[in-house]
Amino acid sequence: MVTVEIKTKISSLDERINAMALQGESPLGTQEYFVNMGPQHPSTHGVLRLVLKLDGETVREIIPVLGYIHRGMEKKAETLGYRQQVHLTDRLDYLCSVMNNWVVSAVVEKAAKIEINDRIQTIRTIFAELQRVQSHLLWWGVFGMDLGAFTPFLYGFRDREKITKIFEETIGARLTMNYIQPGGLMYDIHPDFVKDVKAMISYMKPMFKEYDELVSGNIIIQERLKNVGILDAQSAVALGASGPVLRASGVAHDLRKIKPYGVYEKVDFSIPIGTVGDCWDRYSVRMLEMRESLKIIEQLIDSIPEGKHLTMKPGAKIRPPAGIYYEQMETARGIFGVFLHSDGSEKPSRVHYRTPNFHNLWCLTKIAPGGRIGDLVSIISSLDVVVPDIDR
Amino acid sequence: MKTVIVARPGDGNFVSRFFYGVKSLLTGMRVTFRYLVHPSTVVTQQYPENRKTLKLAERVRAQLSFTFDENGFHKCTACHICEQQCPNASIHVMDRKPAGSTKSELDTFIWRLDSCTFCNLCVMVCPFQVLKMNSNFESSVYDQKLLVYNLTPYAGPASSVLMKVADVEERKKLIDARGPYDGPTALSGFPLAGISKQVFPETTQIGAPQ
Amino acid sequence: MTTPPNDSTQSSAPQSTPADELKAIFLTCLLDSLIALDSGVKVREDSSLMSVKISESALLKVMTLLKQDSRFDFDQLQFHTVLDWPEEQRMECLYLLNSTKKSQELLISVSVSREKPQLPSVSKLWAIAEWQEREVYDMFGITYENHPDLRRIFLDDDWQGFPLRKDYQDEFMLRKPW
Amino acid sequence: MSVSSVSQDIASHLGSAPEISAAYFVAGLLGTVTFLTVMALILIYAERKVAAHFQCRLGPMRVGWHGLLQSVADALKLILKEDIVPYSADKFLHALAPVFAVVAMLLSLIAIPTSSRLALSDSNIGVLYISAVSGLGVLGILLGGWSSNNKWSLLGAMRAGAQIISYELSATLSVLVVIMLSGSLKLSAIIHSQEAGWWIWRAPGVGLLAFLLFIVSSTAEINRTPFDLAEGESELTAGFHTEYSGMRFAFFFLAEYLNLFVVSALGATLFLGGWMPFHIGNFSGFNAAMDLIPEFIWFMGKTAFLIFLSMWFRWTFPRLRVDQLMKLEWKVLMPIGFINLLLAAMMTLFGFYFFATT
Repeated sequence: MVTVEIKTKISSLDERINAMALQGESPLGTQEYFVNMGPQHPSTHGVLRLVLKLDGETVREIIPVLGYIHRGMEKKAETLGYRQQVHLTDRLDYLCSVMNNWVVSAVVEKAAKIEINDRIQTIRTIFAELQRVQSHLLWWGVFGMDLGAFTPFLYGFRDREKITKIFEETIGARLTMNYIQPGGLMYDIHPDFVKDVKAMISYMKPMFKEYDELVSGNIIIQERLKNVGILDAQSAVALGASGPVLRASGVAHDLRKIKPYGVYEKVDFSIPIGTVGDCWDRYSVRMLEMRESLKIIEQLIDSIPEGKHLTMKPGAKIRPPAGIYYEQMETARGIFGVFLHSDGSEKPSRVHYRTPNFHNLWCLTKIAPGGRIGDLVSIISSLDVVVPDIDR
Repeated sequence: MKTVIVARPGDGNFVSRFFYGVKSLLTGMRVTFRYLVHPSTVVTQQYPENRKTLKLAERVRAQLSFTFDENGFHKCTACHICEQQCPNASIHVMDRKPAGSTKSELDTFIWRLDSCTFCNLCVMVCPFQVLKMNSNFESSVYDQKLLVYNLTPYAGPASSVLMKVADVEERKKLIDARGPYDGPTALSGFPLAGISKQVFPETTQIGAPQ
Repeated sequence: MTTPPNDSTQSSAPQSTPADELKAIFLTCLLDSLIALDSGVKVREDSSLMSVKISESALLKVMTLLKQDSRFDFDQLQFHTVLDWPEEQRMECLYLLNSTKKSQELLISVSVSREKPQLPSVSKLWAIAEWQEREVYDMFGITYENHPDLRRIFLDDDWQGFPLRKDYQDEFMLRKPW
Repeated sequence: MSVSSVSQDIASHLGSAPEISAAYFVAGLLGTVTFLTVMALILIYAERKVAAHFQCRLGPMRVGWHGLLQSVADALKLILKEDIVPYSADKFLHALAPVFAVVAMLLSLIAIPTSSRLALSDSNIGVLYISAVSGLGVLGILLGGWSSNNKWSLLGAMRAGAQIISYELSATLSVLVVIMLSGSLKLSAIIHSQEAGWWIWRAPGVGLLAFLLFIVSSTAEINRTPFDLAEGESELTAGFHTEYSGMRFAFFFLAEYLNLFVVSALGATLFLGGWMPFHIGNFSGFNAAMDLIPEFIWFMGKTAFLIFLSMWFRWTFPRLRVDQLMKLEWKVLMPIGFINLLLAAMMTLFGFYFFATT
């Protein structure tokens, strides 16, 4: 292979924007123009900034500008011990905090060779699936709101509250859980946990029909989502998408099946996949995933094995041997991985988070051009980005 | 791998789509109408009015607090484990050595709510179960300085030491009252001004700029 | 230079599961193909992942092979990050490759000097590398040849220094008091 | 309202001197403005309460009994708020735009008769006048969006302009049906023509279709969900009034709800018989019983029903996309409107509608 001699030019955002030439005058005398979408825009879900090149209503090019909520998590992680790592990940994808906790705990357990029992694994799985439903419910509500229907937002939050109540009872927190610890769980489950989860499942099941009546079946929703933002299977893989975004494109890639962790091997569930990879597929994949998650919880909730909820002393020192460790799991938004480099001391020498939203957002720049502003909003919403997870 | 392929809305011809559309709109309206005519489905809680009936789960983490025994003494031995486990440096255990004693005892237990992330690690690691999280979540104030709490009303040894002293008057001599923490506090940045002299050695000086 | 890659794996064959054996076969096959491209290929031992050290000059060739050869078919770049070794005056760039078809993972590690780190960009092979390389540039200051749009991704354009390097100092850094 | 309108009414009955009549007119106008402002406040309160109960919430509960005074409190807040004008905005037009929006609505309302004796101005060309004057409202929106010197505002304004002008067509087509059936542009005459039965069902099929067309296109004309593209909050932050605050924002808000009221009142007048009580053919006993309910209540009741319908739409449906909006108008509503108009013309020609003899 011939090495090309061109040296890298390091540019700034201004240079990048100026380099996007505005296409010349059309016969009508119109011209393309730039608009800043965000960082304070209602549908960029936080502090994501998109520099849009528009032609009337049509989006021509998108430059995402990241970093408005960059907190230097990876640097901070180097100053903290292995036990304290966990609570940092609550603040990445705050809607999947339990799942994020699990990944960090799993990688620390792998590094320090901490054994955990079946009870812990089962409870972790149940919580992860509860969190998946909870996260998708919030997404569903916000999705409705982004498309202009405000009512699903409140229905979504109302039903999400049922799960949040369960979390509050067992964990004591509603958003930043810090529940799963290296070596087990912070608390054992609440005595009412099983009862409450069952009540939640029997409440949720009829609700899906209502969601379908209110949103999925609605002609306006269908027309706005169908064939919008198509991401085909090949580019979804190439662009590094994961989670529901990848599966909606027709790639059956789910770590829960491919490399089962927790007790996913023992339960029977199926992976919803799409065919076209448009917003509608991403929408329906998530809607079906919620039902599948409830199925998983139903299978596990009656047979939580007995055992301790923490296999080591909460204050015990963790000193993994030097080396590289990596663990990844399927969160509600895709693959969340934690890369850990230990030098044998009490603190990791390097931590890197492979976050799903960073990769999924990248798809936006490829699929949104050509659509309207309204399409852009539904695409961002269907990718389900959580900005702190992108910026870290 | 077991997979399900998601359903896609029918393409249909224009007329059938049109009538499907009208029907779907009416179905949606039926859902919302059902909620309108059933006031029992309202889930709103009117917060300040329902304070008396508001029940939070017992594990809710909203404020760090001390547990005291029936005599009003705590069991803290100023072992600093919670301080070391705190990922945000929100806890400052200030200890003192009474004259003629080699064992240090708790002087002031400072907890900074403004930098706490409620990770609960301090509660988990406390060897004497002194710390606990309570559900008193109404802690907003107008001045950030007021978010620096002193959790103990007195400075003195742990209850195990105190209770060995039989005489009540003698016991009282061992402890000194401590009010709310009123030491100087930096509003931003780290460490707390004022405390740093006592607790933090020079090594805590912020690294020199590049 | 070329270490026999999987002595240990083969010696412990009786205890290993079929999956482990497959992995060993895969690694042998992989190393055979890589040695043809780069004589400095080594297996990185202290890793929970299957990981291979290659030399800087062979990076693009190796990556192209791994992406395009149907035996390996690594169609996703999971992450790209760097380990900083200030004492050894080098930085170790890590690429985690993932194959969605074969559900196989491979960590590629390349060492570059700390003074003027430069690597060829792999964004032609995996589009997502464009952002991952921007992040690494932002945090570690490694520049990439032929990168389409190399600029800082999270920090301001006029930020001084590269924060994730071990010797980075800054007045806002949190230091624990003990 | 009643005081002013009654005074005007009396003046016209007495046939008094023109200067006295002018004084009455001014008084009437002021009274109408006050009434409408109160009306808008009530509507805002109603919208919030209805929306809340659609969404399993309680809505405003704190100011007054069940939040009755909430909109008053909001209005006071908006009056007291600092009025921020962007540095590079066109100051004069920026200030003028909200006034345009409100005045257009106020003007169109004076033509609507609220009972057989209460009408501020029962013009010969009432329907034409209303559709002409309410079209001025879009000028306020366009001015506001353009003068703010904000791209989002401009986008919203341009969307609103295109949308209102397009949907004006099908709205007018559906109104034409009623004009054709009743044979008059005068609103009181239209109401009187519905003595035997409201047009929505008196003209079989045609009336209902025209009513549905009117509902859809008027919802689009007043920029309410599912046609709220001009201010679509998730797309354009706030659309044409992004750069407005305080009193001027309140004016836009007021105009929006007045608009809702005007459109619903017009719909009630044209299709539901306005202040005309519910009559069934020649059942004189039933009709007499219905006549006992005051005409004003009938009018307000019908208007309230249409307003509720609009709120129901708003809190159930998502928003259309901008190209779908245009497609709906030009490919669906317009053809249907034309066919409907043709049917209505034939119906009128052959006298083929219910109770034609009465």
